[in-house]
Amino acid sequence: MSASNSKRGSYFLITPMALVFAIFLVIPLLTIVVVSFWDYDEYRILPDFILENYSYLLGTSVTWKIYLNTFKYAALTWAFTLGIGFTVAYFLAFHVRSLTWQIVLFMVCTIPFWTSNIIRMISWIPFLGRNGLLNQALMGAGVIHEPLEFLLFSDFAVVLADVHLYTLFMVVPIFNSMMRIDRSLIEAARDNGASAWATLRHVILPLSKPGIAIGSIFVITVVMGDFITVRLMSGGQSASVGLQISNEIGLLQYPAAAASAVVLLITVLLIVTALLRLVDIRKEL
Amino acid sequence: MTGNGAIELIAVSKYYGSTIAVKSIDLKIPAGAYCCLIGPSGCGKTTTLRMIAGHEVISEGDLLIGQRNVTELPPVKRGTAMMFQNYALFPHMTCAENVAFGLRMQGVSPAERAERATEMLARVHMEKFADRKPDQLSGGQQQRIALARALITQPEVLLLDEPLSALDPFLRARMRDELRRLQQDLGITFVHVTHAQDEALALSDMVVVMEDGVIRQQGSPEEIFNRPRSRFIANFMGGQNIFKGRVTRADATATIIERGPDQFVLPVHGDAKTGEDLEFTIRTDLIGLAQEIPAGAEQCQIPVEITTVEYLGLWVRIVATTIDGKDITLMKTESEFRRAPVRRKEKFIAYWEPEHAHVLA
Amino acid sequence: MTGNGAIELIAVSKYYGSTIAVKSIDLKIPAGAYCCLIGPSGCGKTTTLRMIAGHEVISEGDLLIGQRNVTELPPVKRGTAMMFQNYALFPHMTCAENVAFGLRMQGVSPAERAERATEMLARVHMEKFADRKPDQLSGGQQQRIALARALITQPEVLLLDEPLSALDPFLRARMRDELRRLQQDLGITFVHVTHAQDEALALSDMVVVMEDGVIRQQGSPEEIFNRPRSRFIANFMGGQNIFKGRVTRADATATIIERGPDQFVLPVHGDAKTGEDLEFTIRTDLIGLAQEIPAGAEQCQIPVEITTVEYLGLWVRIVATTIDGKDITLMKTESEFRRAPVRRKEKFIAYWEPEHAHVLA
Amino acid sequence: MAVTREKRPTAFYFLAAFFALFVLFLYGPMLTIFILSFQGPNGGLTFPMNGFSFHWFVNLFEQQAVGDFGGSFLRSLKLGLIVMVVTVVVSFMAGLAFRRRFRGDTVVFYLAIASLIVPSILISLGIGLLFNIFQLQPQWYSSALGAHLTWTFPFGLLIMFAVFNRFDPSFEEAARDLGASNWQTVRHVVLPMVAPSLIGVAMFSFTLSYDEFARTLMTAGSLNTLPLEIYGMTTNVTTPVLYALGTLTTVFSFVVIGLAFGAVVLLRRRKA
Amino acid sequence: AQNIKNVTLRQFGTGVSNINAVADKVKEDLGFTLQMTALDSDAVAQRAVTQPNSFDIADIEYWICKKVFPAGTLQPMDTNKIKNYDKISPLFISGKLTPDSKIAQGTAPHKVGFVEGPDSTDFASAPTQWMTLIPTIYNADTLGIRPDLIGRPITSWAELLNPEFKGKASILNIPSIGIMDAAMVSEAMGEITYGDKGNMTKDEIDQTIALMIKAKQDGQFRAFWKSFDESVNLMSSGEVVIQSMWSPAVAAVRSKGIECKYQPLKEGYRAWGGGIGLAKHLSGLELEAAYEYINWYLSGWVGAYLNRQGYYSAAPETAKKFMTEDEWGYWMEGKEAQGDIVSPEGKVMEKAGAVRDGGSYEERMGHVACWNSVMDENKHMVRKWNEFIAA
Ligand SMILES: Nc1ncnc2c1ncn2[C@@H]1O[C@H](COP(=O)(O)OP(=O)(O)OP(=O)(O)O)[C@@H](O)[C@H]1O
Ligand SMILES: Nc1ncnc2c1ncn2[C@@H]1O[C@H](COP(=O)(O)OP(=O)(O)OP(=O)(O)O)[C@@H](O)[C@H]1O
Ligand SMILES: [Mg+2]
Ligand SMILES: [Mg+2]
Repeated sequence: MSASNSKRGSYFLITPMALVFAIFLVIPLLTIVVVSFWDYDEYRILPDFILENYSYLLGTSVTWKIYLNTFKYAALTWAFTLGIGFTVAYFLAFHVRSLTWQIVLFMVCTIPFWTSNIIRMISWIPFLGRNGLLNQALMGAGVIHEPLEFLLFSDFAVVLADVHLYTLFMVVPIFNSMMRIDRSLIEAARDNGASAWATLRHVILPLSKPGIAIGSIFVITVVMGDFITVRLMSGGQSASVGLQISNEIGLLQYPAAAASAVVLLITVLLIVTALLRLVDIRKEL
Repeated sequence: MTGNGAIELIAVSKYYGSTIAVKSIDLKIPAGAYCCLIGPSGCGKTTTLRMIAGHEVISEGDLLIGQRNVTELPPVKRGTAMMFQNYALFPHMTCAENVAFGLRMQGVSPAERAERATEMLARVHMEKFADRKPDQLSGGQQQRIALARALITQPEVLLLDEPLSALDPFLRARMRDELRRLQQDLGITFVHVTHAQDEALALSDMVVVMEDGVIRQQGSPEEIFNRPRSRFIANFMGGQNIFKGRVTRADATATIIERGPDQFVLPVHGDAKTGEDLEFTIRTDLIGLAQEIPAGAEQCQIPVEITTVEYLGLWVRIVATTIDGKDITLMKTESEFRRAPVRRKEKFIAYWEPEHAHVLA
Repeated sequence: MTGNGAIELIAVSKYYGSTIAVKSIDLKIPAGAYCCLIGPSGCGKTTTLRMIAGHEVISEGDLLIGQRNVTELPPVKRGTAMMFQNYALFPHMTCAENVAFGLRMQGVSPAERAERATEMLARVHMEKFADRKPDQLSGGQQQRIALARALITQPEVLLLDEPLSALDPFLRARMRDELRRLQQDLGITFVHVTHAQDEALALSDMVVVMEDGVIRQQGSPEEIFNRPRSRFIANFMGGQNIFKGRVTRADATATIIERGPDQFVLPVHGDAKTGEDLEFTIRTDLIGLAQEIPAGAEQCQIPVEITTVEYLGLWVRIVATTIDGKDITLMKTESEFRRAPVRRKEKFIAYWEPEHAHVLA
Repeated sequence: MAVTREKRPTAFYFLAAFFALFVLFLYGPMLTIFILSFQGPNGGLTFPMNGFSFHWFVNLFEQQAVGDFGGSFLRSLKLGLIVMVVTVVVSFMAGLAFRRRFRGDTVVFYLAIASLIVPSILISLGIGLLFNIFQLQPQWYSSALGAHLTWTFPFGLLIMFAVFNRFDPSFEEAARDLGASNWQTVRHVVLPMVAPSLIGVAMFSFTLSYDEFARTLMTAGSLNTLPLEIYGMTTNVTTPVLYALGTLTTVFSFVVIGLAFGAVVLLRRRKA
Repeated sequence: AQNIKNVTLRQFGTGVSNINAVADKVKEDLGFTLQMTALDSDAVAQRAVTQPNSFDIADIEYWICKKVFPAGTLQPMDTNKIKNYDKISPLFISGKLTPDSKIAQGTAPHKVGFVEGPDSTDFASAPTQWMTLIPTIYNADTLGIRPDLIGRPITSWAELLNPEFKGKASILNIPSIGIMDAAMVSEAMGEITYGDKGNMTKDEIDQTIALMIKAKQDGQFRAFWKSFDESVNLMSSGEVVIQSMWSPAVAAVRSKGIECKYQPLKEGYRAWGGGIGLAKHLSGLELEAAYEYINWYLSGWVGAYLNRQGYYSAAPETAKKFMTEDEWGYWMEGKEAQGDIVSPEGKVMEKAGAVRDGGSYEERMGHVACWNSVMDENKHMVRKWNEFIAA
């Protein structure tokens, strides 16, 4: 029961987790950093110290285009998931009154997530294609005469699939935050003459911030690093940072991939650090 | 600040699905009164208060505030303001912002808002804390901010749900004084829910005792404390010993009841009928202890043995047990007790004056 | 159950990092005593109790229980048992399982365990609830289970952290009676932390008042209540008015102090020196009100105006203000008050008997 | 009267409609999968329908022309279960550790956060490179397991934080007071009390692992997990058997969740 | 070998030839177990280089071999141990289908088919005893079109960038292969002339990519494809009407009842070939089993199987024994089918009377303009290609 004893207990308890992080997170990331300075040829990576990977990466306009494109996806996806996620969470938290119904509706939202992400993604293809369900329905209804081409293999399709895949990750933390708002605060606002809208704006929104921040961190990091969605939904026509890395990996250009990875990592960390300023995750749980 | 704060509940009921929280209650609270709702947990106090505030839909019946039927109006249109049990201060706003919130909702300009909020903060002696967030304040300070926030919209009626229950005894007494002073200054109606008897007695012009969604008794504090209408109220308000017996004589000169070997004489009571059971109470501080039956107390005495003597500072609480095992509580001031101390296991005659016996209706 | 329950703290301190929660306190609690620790929030009561229990490491000093130095022993080896403020009943176990838990940890066979748990449940009149889960019990019932669980390991010392604070006033009074009865039956030492003055006064043989991690005064309830050693204790225990003045005469026959235009005579007090400031207290129930200065009270009176009259059932609390704005509180029993009612704004002479003045050390 | 007064605000209906649309959005594409999984034996991955049959459901359980469906499924299942068990145990331990402050606690905490936000493909790349450089053979039960754990641990830890933030330490003190050893306290008191949350951690980590693609990509070694296999199939298989798989998993999860929910409702009713 | 049945060999490759039916047949004929893992072509190259111990047999393409073999993860095979060595098509030995054929540009298989010695990683300029890959499968690719949606003859690679097909064209997004298709198109359009399409200069690469970027920005492409099935899906769903395509993919589209043509073009074909190589670590019994597998592979059953899918077998003669005359006539000789042509799984692929697009084996493999390849400027090419994708 002495202090040092209990400390030792803590170290014993944390060791497995710390070890896993050390071996499978820290060392690999360090490896990436190291390898990003290596050279490579068609089939090998060559230990070295060169800056060529970075100088090419940061020097070519492609990188900037790709980053711009990735930010575009991240920003659009973030905006839509936030808008939809917030609305859905608000509905579930404040307009569904019984806990049972909340659980049921929540489940309804969760079930699709048990189906493989990839299957869920490719299921859009027959839906949105030139001869897909949507176009046929629209043409059948006489709304359009030519199939809408922008529906598939386009930025629209990428953002749509991202929103489809990740909105729930926004709903959950926001819902969690909202459920922790003391109901009497809402009543106090009403008592002070706040309309439903003003209550939302001045009370619920600020108090949902932690959830919004957590959801945003999640969505943004996932989209920043995504490559499958972009590849499948843009028909390979668009690029994202993740896709670039994955292509480079595919072409065995590990050092180039590592350099891209380091830049991506720094970018994501910057974004997340900015978001974390808004919320103390450890306290908000 | 005229008589707009009068409240009238007419056959108001509240159902939650199939459970009935409040059963068709009628209640008139005069403008400018301090009214306390009291009752055991779950009796419907909060529900009643929230129906007045407009935070709970009235299932049946009507609610009038200052002669207007406000049954269907939203909270802000009722001229009421509520102070919540946990204060419900917005944690993301400073005290000043909290207080100014109502004005902001009314679209008052920032400058005027700030000014009026500062004034109101000064009124509750919190101007120094204007820029703090609520979680940087103590319970008592939070409470004052909550008060200020409720008052800034100049309501006719202030509704308070257990405003003092989270405070320690000292702060409670101090806040009690402040509440009363404030109410006298503002002259508006206060409706205050509490489960503490002393609070209700100390503060109110009018006490309303509820049980099971129904009002059991309403009246001035003295009335409720000294003349409880039922065993429940006597028990609930405390300070009373309750006896039960069978009426052996009931006429215009006396009511006499019998309890085991003892006979008690009670004040004349119209409704008493011979052969019926009747309950009466005697205040704990109005029972004396003597070695012998005092003269004239033959029919209002009972032999007892002391079982507990509890020192409470100003009071000493004595529990004495009758031969048939009934506990009687006696309160003696410390001075009285010091003059005639008693100890555990000692035997006495407990006695009282016939006019101190109060028959339960 | 001999004298093994005596507790002695020798220069015990507790640091949390750089904050000092308990500062080198010395305390002897005789075996079989009922000791209450009382003090304002954050004064170190819980910390002290938990150090005795062994749930908090003692930073400095020694702890003896029944002559054994147990400073470094784990809770179970100290012969203490603790009852937690929120009872800490294991929610996933039935009452019987909760009570039997200690035996299970000792490896007692299931059959014996069940038997002894049933016995213990019977002792606290909870045998009917053996198979319920804690969340199906009321607060008072939970408390009894917690007691039973603590007692089953037959401790020499029972430690209780605010055991009654979660209960409503009635249940609190009842549980108080039960605690006292139990302690008298078992004859073991009880150490009880509370922040309620009445509880401490009512229950204990020995009251320990703490402030800022230090023991300010210890003694019998009467001693603490009637003869507080400092302004803090007088304020904290309540029931006292505190006056302050400058000593103008201090000799073997009288101590006289001056406060504005008034002079007060105090009991002889050895330490008083002319020209020094001195504080004294007068119990709220020992101050009288009169129209004229009563004979012999020329030097223990002060003119006042009534500012608050608060009805408290058995008592009436009167606040009166002196000319220089000091509030004096007077408690009158309801009967006394009825005999001589006073009203707001009326002017009186407040007076007391010189021997009732108590000089603060 | 009672009924008419309990009106819902108009916003409710708008929001409910929005919610309905959202659900439709979630399920809409699943619907196309659902329909297409009933393609005729000659049907393709896209519309138009080419007949109607259960061919692809039957086919799902037969050997495919390419790939090893059953094997990868079993592998994913095994990996998911291992990840689940390890995550539950390790997160629980870490949760216990974090109840006290110790040197380095913030480091581990920020590692966990980092682990959550580092894009999956980087973890995959890093571990792949690491194994490559050290001439180690990536395997689903070593490198992929590690990669998955870096994904599930943060969630496990955060859930444990949430749990222990609300866990009253007096329960443990009570146990210790009654003579329980540290281990007994955990075993008899803490564990049963946090068990529901641990089940949550278990389900969560299993799902995360079972569906993880990017982190497995370079770490799975020679044998594919199910998502890799499915991804491989999207590039190698021309048949709606994939859709049959999607339909089947969705129906399966509906049934599981339905049963679980039913059980909870039933239990609650019986208790009441 | 008495206990060869206990051997398990792990083979990986693209889905094209990593067919479970082959493994089943191996078990049946040879008795040991062949474990198949199908991956996309990137993953194949990656695994071949980075995870040499994760496989025993690599099923890779020749242009990948050019990258992989020097990495030293494979061991060359002794041609003396290969029974049907002489039955292997001369394309893989000398590079000439017939003695008078011209050797096509690019990484022709024979250029990387041999090394100097058993431990060498240097490719030999002429056949030696040490073979890097045993050829298994190859084909000549061209544009696939939807004649029903185009409605006019297509004769040149240049048509891929014809604005007429704006938003309905597609190209293969594997840089090493895609650049070839792009080069075929550029050359056909007369925009660029190449020294060697299989080994372009930086300048040629830049020009080619510039042309493609312009087309992309003008909205020429609907999507890019990376795998067999993507091309099939794009075509059969009507998203795309013209794209570079593989022969069996065309067959797959047709088997869904959708018109699709494997269009021979005047500029010739772009060819590719695959083969199986042995992992360095193989030895003893396993190595023995591997040789047995190779010999079996060349002995005809697999050849016939692959032929029936529309690929070509490395040893056509042996395959012939496992095919009906009608099948041989349809697939290899460009003759009209007498009866229905069925796929290996037994599905009808072509009705009687059909003629194979592009004609006979000689017709097709004799008109190869270029092989898939890895260039000296590979790094530069890949970077430019990425620019194209990101544009
Ligand atoms: N939202 C609700 N749904 C269902 N029943 C409710 C709801 N709110 C209150 N009740 C029930 O209505 C009755 C009255 O509740 P109310 O909160 O008014 O009691 P209270 O007198 O304020 O009690 P307390 O002193 O415990 O606060 C209780 O039986 C309670 O269970
Ligand atoms: N774990 C801890 N870490 C740091 N400081 C602590 C800790 N526990 C208690 N303290 C500090 O020690 C002092 C004494 O705390 P303790 O809990 O003993 O007070 P208490 O008298 O029981 O108060 P209360 O009536 O509020 O329960 C307080 O100032 C408190 O802030
Ligand atoms: Mg209430
Ligand atoms: Mg405490």
